[in-house]
Amino acid sequence: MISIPYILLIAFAGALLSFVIHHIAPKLRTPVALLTTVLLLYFVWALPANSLINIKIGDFILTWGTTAYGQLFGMLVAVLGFFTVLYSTDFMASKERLGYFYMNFLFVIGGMLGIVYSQDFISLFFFWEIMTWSSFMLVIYCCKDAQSIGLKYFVFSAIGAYSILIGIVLLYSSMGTLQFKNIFGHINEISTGIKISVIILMIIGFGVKSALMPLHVWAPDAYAVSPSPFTALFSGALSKMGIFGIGLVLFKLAAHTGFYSYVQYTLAWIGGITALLATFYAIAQTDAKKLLAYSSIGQLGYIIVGLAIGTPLSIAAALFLAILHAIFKSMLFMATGAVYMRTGTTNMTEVSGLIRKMPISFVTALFGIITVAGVPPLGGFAAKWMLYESLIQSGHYFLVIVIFAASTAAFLYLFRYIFSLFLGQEEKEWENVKEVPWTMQIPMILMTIFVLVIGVFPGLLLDPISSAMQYLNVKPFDYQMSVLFNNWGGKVDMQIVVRSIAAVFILLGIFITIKGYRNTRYVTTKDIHTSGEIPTENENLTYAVDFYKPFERSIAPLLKASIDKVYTLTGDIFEQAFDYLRYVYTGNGQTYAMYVVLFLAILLLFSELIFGIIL
Amino acid sequence: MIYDKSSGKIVDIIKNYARKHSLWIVAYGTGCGAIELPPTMTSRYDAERFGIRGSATPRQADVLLITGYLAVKTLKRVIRTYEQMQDPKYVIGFGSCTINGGMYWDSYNTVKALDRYLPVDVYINGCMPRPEAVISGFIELQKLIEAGKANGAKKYKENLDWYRENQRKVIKNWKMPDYNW
Amino acid sequence: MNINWLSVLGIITTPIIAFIVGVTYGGLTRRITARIQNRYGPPSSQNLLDIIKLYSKETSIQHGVMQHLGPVFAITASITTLYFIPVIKNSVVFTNLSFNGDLIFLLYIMVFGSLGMALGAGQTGNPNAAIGVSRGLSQMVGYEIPFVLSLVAIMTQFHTTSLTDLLAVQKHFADWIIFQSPLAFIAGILAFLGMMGYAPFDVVIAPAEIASGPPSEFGGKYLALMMTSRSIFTFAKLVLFTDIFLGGASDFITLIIKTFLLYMIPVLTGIVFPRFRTEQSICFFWKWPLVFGVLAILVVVL
Amino acid sequence: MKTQNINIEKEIATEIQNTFHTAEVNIKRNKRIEVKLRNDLIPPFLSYAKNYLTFNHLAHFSCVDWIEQNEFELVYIIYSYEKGVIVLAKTRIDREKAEFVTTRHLWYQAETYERELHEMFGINFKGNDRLNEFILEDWEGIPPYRRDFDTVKYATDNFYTRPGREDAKDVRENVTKINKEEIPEFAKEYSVRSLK
Amino acid sequence: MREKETTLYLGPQHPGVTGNMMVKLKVAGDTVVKAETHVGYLHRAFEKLMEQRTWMQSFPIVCRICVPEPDPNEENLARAIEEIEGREVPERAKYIRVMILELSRLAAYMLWMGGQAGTAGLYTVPQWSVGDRDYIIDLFEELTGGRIYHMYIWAGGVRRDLPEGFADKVLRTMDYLESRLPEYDKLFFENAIFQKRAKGVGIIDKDKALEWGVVGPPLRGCGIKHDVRIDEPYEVYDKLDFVVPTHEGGDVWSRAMVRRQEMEQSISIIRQVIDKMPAGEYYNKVPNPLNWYVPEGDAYVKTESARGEFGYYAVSDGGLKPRRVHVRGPAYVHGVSLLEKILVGANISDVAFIMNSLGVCPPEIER
Repeated sequence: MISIPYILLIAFAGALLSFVIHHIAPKLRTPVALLTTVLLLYFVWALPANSLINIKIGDFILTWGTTAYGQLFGMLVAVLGFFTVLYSTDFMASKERLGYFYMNFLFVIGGMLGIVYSQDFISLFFFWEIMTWSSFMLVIYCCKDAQSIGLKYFVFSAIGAYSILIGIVLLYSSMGTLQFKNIFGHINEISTGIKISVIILMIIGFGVKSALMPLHVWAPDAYAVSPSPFTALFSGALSKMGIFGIGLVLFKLAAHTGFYSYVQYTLAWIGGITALLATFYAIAQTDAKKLLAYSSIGQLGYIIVGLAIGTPLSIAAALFLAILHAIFKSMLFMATGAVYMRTGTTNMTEVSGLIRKMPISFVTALFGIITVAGVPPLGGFAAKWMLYESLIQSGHYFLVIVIFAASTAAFLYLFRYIFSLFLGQEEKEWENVKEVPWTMQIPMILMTIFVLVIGVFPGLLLDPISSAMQYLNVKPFDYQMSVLFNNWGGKVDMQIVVRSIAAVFILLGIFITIKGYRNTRYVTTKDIHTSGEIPTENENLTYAVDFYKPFERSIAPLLKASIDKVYTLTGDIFEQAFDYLRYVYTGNGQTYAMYVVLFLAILLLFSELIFGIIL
Repeated sequence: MIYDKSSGKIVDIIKNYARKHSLWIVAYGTGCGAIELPPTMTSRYDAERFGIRGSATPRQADVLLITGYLAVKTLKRVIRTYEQMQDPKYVIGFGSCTINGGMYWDSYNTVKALDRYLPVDVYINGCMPRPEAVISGFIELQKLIEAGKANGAKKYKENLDWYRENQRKVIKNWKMPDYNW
Repeated sequence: MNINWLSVLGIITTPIIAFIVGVTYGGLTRRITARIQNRYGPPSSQNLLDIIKLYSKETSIQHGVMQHLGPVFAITASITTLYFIPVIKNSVVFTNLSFNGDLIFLLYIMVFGSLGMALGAGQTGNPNAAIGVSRGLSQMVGYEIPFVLSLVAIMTQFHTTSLTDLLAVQKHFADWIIFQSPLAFIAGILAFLGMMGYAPFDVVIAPAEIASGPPSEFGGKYLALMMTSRSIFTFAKLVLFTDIFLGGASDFITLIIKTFLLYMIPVLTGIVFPRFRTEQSICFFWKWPLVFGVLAILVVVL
Repeated sequence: MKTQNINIEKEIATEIQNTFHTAEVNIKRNKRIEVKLRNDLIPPFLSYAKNYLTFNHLAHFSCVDWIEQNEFELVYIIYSYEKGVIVLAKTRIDREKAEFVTTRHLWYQAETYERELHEMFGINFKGNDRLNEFILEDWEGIPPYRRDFDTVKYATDNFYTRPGREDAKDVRENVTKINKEEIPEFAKEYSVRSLK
Repeated sequence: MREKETTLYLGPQHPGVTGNMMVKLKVAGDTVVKAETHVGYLHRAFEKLMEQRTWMQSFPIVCRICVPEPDPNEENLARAIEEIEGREVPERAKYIRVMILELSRLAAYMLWMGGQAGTAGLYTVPQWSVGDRDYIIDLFEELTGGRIYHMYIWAGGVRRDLPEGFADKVLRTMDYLESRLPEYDKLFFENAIFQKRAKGVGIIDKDKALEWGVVGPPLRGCGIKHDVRIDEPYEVYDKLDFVVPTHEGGDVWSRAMVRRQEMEQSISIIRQVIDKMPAGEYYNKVPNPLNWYVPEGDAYVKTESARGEFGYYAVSDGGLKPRRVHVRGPAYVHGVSLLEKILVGANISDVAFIMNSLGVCPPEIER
C-alpha cells in the first residue's frame, strides 16, 4: 500500500483536487491541501526502505526507489511541505486565486518527492521540470513586478534544465542507458571528454537551483516576491534539490574519475566565494526577505564547500547544514512572513519594535538567527564546527578563512534583521499589531524546538546522514549522540556545553530578576536617553537606514573593483536581452515557449561545437 | 524604608561605603561652572582619587552636578535628565547662581533658587567655585551618604507634586513625558 | 552517581577568581593610566567599589525582556568561555570542562555574549546603542579574521585543535608558541588589541560620539552584571592567549605575571592613541595583521 | 585721537556718496566709515558694497532700540579684507511695524543674525523662512530685548527669589539715587558700600 | 509621518558637545544628512542685563560671555568705552593687556587641545594639557585674584599693576610650556592615527570662507592670512614681532596645525611684551564708576580671540548705562551657520571632532 507511486499520486491528485474544489467549494480547498500534506508526511515516513518500482514506457524504463540519501531529502520535503501548507492556511486566507496557489504548491512538493525517489535520469528530469514549472507559477503569483522577476527565474531554470538535459543526452548516447544502477560506478567506461562535459553540465544544471554564485542572479528577487509560505519551501526544500543533485553528481559520477580533485577544488572555491559575496550582499539589503535570500545563497555556498571538500566530516557537515538550513531558513522566512502579514511590509527601515507585539515570531526569529550564526548551543554550531574542523584538517587553510569571514560577517546581517524588525523603537504606527494566528505559530514553534533539540543531540540528525553517506560511498565518521569528534582527536560534547550554558544562564537570569525585583521598572522605548531633549512625534529614533555603512565602505573596494562590475555587466546583458525579446515578442503566453526553444537551440549548437572539439 | 541607612547592618555599611567612593557625574555642563570641571577631573586636582568620574548617560550616573545658573530651557532638560537617573541619586548645586541667582538675579531667563525645582543635597558657593571647593563639596556629599542622609531623591519622590508645581510655573509649555514613579 | 568534588570546587571558584583578578586588573589599569597621565589615580579597588555600588542601586530601568536578559547572555558567555579554558596547567581543580571543547568552539562561544548584548542594546531603542552595535559587529569582523588566521596557523602546525594539546606542546620556555610561531603571535596579538576594545579600537563605546553606545540605557544591576561579565571575560581572554602563546601557567603566580604583562599591551597602547573610525579600524585589521596571518600559515604549509 | 592717514577711507566715502546721493557718509576714525541710509536703500547698498567695494565680510548685524523716537536702528557692520575698512551701514525702521528684508542671499550667516533679532526684538525679516525659535523657548509676551520689557519685574514675578537678596535692589536704588544726588567729592573714588 | 532618517541628539547632555548646546543630527547610516544647531540653553540675557547696569558694572558680566577665554571680552568692552570717550590708555597698561590676552589665548589653546584630543579618544592629552593650563590659571590668579573670571582689564587701563616678581614667573611658566610642546607634538600632533582622522575632515571651502564669515584659526587653516592683530592692530601689536601662521587645506588637521604654531607665537609675544614693557602708570584717572557718563556715540571694536574675531558693537546714549552692547562672538558664525553647513556629509564619528576644531563656544552664541 505504502509505495512511491502512491505518494506521487496523492501529491498530484491532491494538487488537482484543490484546484477543482476551489471552484466548487472554496472552503474545502485548504483542508484538502492540508490533508494531502499530512498523508504525504505519513506515507514518506512509513515508506519501506527498499521499495523499488520499474515502469516501462516504450523503450525507457522508469525506476523509482528509496535510498537512504533520497529518503533524507524526502523526509525534509514532506515535513517542510506540511509546515508550509499549515502556515499558508491563515497567511493566504485573504488572498485570491488560492486554487491556483495550492495546486502549484502541491505540484512543487510532488515534483520534489519525485526527484528524490527517481532512480533514473528520465524521471529525474521529468520531475525536475514539474518542480521548476510549478515553482515558476508561484513566483509570478503575487504582484506586478513579479512577471519580469519570474522571467529571470525562468530563464535561469531553463538554462539549468537544458544543461541537465544535454548531460543526460550525452550520457545516453555514450552509455545507452539512463538507469542509475547502470551508470553509477560505470562512468569510467566512457571517454574523458564526455565525462567532463556531463559533469560540468550537470553541476551547472543543479547549481542553478542551489544558487551557485555565477548562477544566483535569479534567487534574491524570486525569493523576495514569492509569497512567504512558498519562500520558506523555496529556500528550504527547493534549493536543496540542487544540493541533492550535486551530491549525486559528485559522489556517484565524478568521484570515480581521474579529475575528481580538480572538480572538488574548483567547486569548493566557487562555494566559498559564493558564501562570502552573498554575505556581503546580504549586509547591504534593506528588505528583510532579500536579506534572507542572500543569506540562503551564502548558506548554500557553505553546503557546496562541505560537499566539495569530500572528507567524511565535511560531507556530514554539508548534509547536516542542508537539513538544518531548510529548517532555520523556513523559520526565518515564516517569521518574516508573520511580520509581513501584520504590517504589510518587510522593509527593515519601516518596521521596528515588534517584540512585545509578536513574541512567538520574535523567539522563532531569535532561535533562527542563533542557528544561522552557528553560535552554541543551537544546532547551527554542530554544522559549523564540523565544517571548520574538516576544512582545517584537510588543508584548505585559505578556504577556511574565506568561510570564516563569511560566517562572522553573517552576524552583521542577522543582527540587523532581528533588530530592525523586532527590536528598536516601538513606533506608534505599529501599535495595533497582534501576534499571528495559531496555525502559523505551530510550525514556527515546532521548528524552534527542533533546532534546540538538534543542538543538544546532533546525533539524531547524524544517524540518517551517516546512512545517506553510506549510499554515497563515503567512509563513515565518528560521532555520538551528542559528542562530535574531529580527526585530530578534538571533540565537543554538546551536552556538557548546553548544560553549562543553561545552568549559568538560568542561575543568573533568576538572580537578576529577583535582585531588586520590586524597584525594577519597565519604561517604554520612548523614554530613552536623548541627551535631555524631548523628541517630537515625527522624529525617527530607530537607526535602520544604511545600518552597516562603515562596513560597506570598507568592503566597497573589494566588491567594486572586480566582481561587482562583472555582475552588473552580466546583469545588463541579460536585462537587455530580455528587453529585446520583450520587444520582439509581445508578451503573451507563446513568448516564453518560443524563447526557451531559442535558448535550447543556442545551447545545443554551442555544446555541439564545444564537445566536438573535445571529442 | 530603603533610604534609612542608619540601620547599621553590615550590608548597608558596605553599600554606603561603595556608594560613597563611587560617584559618577552626568556629563552635563549646564552653565559656565563646567569650565572648572576639566581641572577638577584632570591631573592637577584629580578627582578620580575619590572615585569621582564622569558618565556619559544619566542611566549610569549618581550625581547631577548643576554647574551654575539654569536657563529655563536648560531646566527642562535637567529635569528630564534627573528623572532618568536611577536611585539613589544626588544633586549638587554648584556656584552662587544656583543658590540665589547670583549675578543673574534680574535676568528673565534663569531660575534663582535651584532647590525649588530639584532636591539639592549639597551646595557649593562661589562664582566660580575653585576645584578645591568642588572636591570639598563632594567630600561633604560623601559624608552625607555615609551617614545615610543624602536622601534628596526620596524627598523629590515624596514631594513630587510640590516640585512639579514649581517646575510647571517656570516651564510654560510642559511637553514632558510623565514617568511612572 | 559519583561526583568529582574537586571539579565542582573548580566550577564554583574559577568564576570568582576570574572576577577578582579581572576587577583588580581593571582598577590597576586605571591607576597605571593615571600615573602616565601625571596624576595619582583611584585606588585599585575602585572597579570593585563601582560594581558594588551599581548592584546597590535601588531602581533599575528596563525596556523589555531582551534588555533584561542581555547582560545575562554576556555573563553566561564569559563564564562558559572560562570553563572551557584550562586556567592552570595540569590542575585537577582548574581544568573544568576544557576537555570537552576546542578552539573552534571557543571562537564561537565568545561571540555568544556579544550577540546577547547586541540584542539587549537593540531592545532599548536608543539610536546610539544601535550605532554602537553596528560599529561593534563591523569591527568584530575586522579582528576575527586575523585571529582565525593565527589560530589556523597554530592548529596546522601542531595538528591539534585542543587547547590542552597546545599546552602539552609548550613544555619548556623555548617551546612557547610565541617563539615557535612568531608570525602567528603578531597576528594574534594585533587581533587581541581589537578584542579588548581599548583605544584605538574603542569606537564601540566612543563617549564623545555616541554617548557610550550599546550600554547607554543600562544602569544599576544591569550595568553591574555587565561590568562583572567584562571583568571575567577580560580574564578569560587573557588566560586563553596565555595558554595559546605563552605556554600557560602551572601556578597562580606565573598566571598572574603572564596575564598582567599581556594585559598591559592593549592598555598601554590605549593610553597613547586616539581612536580609529570604524572603517579605518576594519581596514587596519585587514592590512598588516592579515598579512602576518597569511605569512604564518604559509610558513607552516611550506 | 592721533591724526591718522585716512586716504583710503576718503576714497571709499566719496565713492559711496557718488553712488548713493541720499546717503549720509561720515568717517568716524581711521578704518571706520558710517553710512546712514534710507531703509529701502540698504539692500542695494549692501549688494553694491559686497560686489563692487569688496566688503565681503558681514562682521556684525545689530539692532538698537530707540524707544524715544519709536524706531529701531539696524546696523550692518561690513568689512573689507582687502581695504581693511569697516563700514557701519545704519538705517532706521518703524518700531511698531518692525519689518525688514532679509540679506540672506548676500551672506548666508545673516540668517542667524536675523533669527536672533526676530526673536529678541520682534523684527520680521521678509524672505527669511527660518525665523523659528532660536534662543528662547516658548516665549510669550513682548520680545525681551525691547526696552519696554522690564526684566526685573519679569524675574521677580516669575521666579522664586530667595530671601536675603533684598539689598540687591538697594544697589539699584542707590545707583538711581546717585544719578540725581550730588556726590561728595571725597566719595567719588569709593565703591557703593562706602556710600551707604 | 515618521521621518526616514534617524534623529541623533548631540547635546545638551552629551560628553561630546562643547558646552551646553545641541546639534540635532539627521543621519542616514553613519553620515549626517542634516544638522541643526539649537542654542539658548545658556541664555542669560547679558545684553539686557548690561542695559540695567552701569558701564563699569558690565565688566563682571561680559567676562562671563566666553568662559574658556574671558579676557577678549573685557578688552573689547574697555576699548569700546575708550573709543566712544576718546580716552587714552597708558603705554604700560597696553603691554599688560597684550600679555593678558596672549596668556588667555594660550590657556584657551591648551583647553582646546584637550578637547580636540578627547573627542578623538586620546584621553592622555586632556589630562596633560588641562593640567598645564593650570599654570597659566595660577598666573591669572596671582595677578587678578580670580582663576577664571579676571575682571582685570577695564576702561582706562588695568585694575592692578603687576606684582613683584610676576614677570619672572611668567617667563618661567613660558619656558616650561615651551618645553612641553615637543611632548604634545609627539603624543598628539605627530600621532599617525590623529593625522589619519583629522586630514580631509570638516573641510571649509577656501573660496567661500570669507563670504561665510569664517574667522580666526579656521580661516587661517584655509590658507587665508587674516588676523585682527595685523589687519587692524590694537594695543601694541604693531610694535611686536610675530608671525601669523597659515596652513593650506581647510580641514581639522590644518586648523590644529595653525593653533599649534600660534601657541609658539603667543609664547614669543609674551616674552617680547615682558621685555619691552615700559614703566609708568597702569591706569589713567577715571571718573567714579557709579557716576561715569559715557558720551553719546557708538563704536565697533574687535579683538582676535583664540577662536577668531571677537567684535563688540556698543552704543551709548550719553547716559550712565549702555544703550546697547551687542556681542559678536566668532562662534556665532562658526557654531550655527558654518557648522550646519560643513557637518552635512560628515561621519557621526567626526561631528564632535569638527565642532571642537571650530572652537564652538555656546555662551558666545546666545549670551
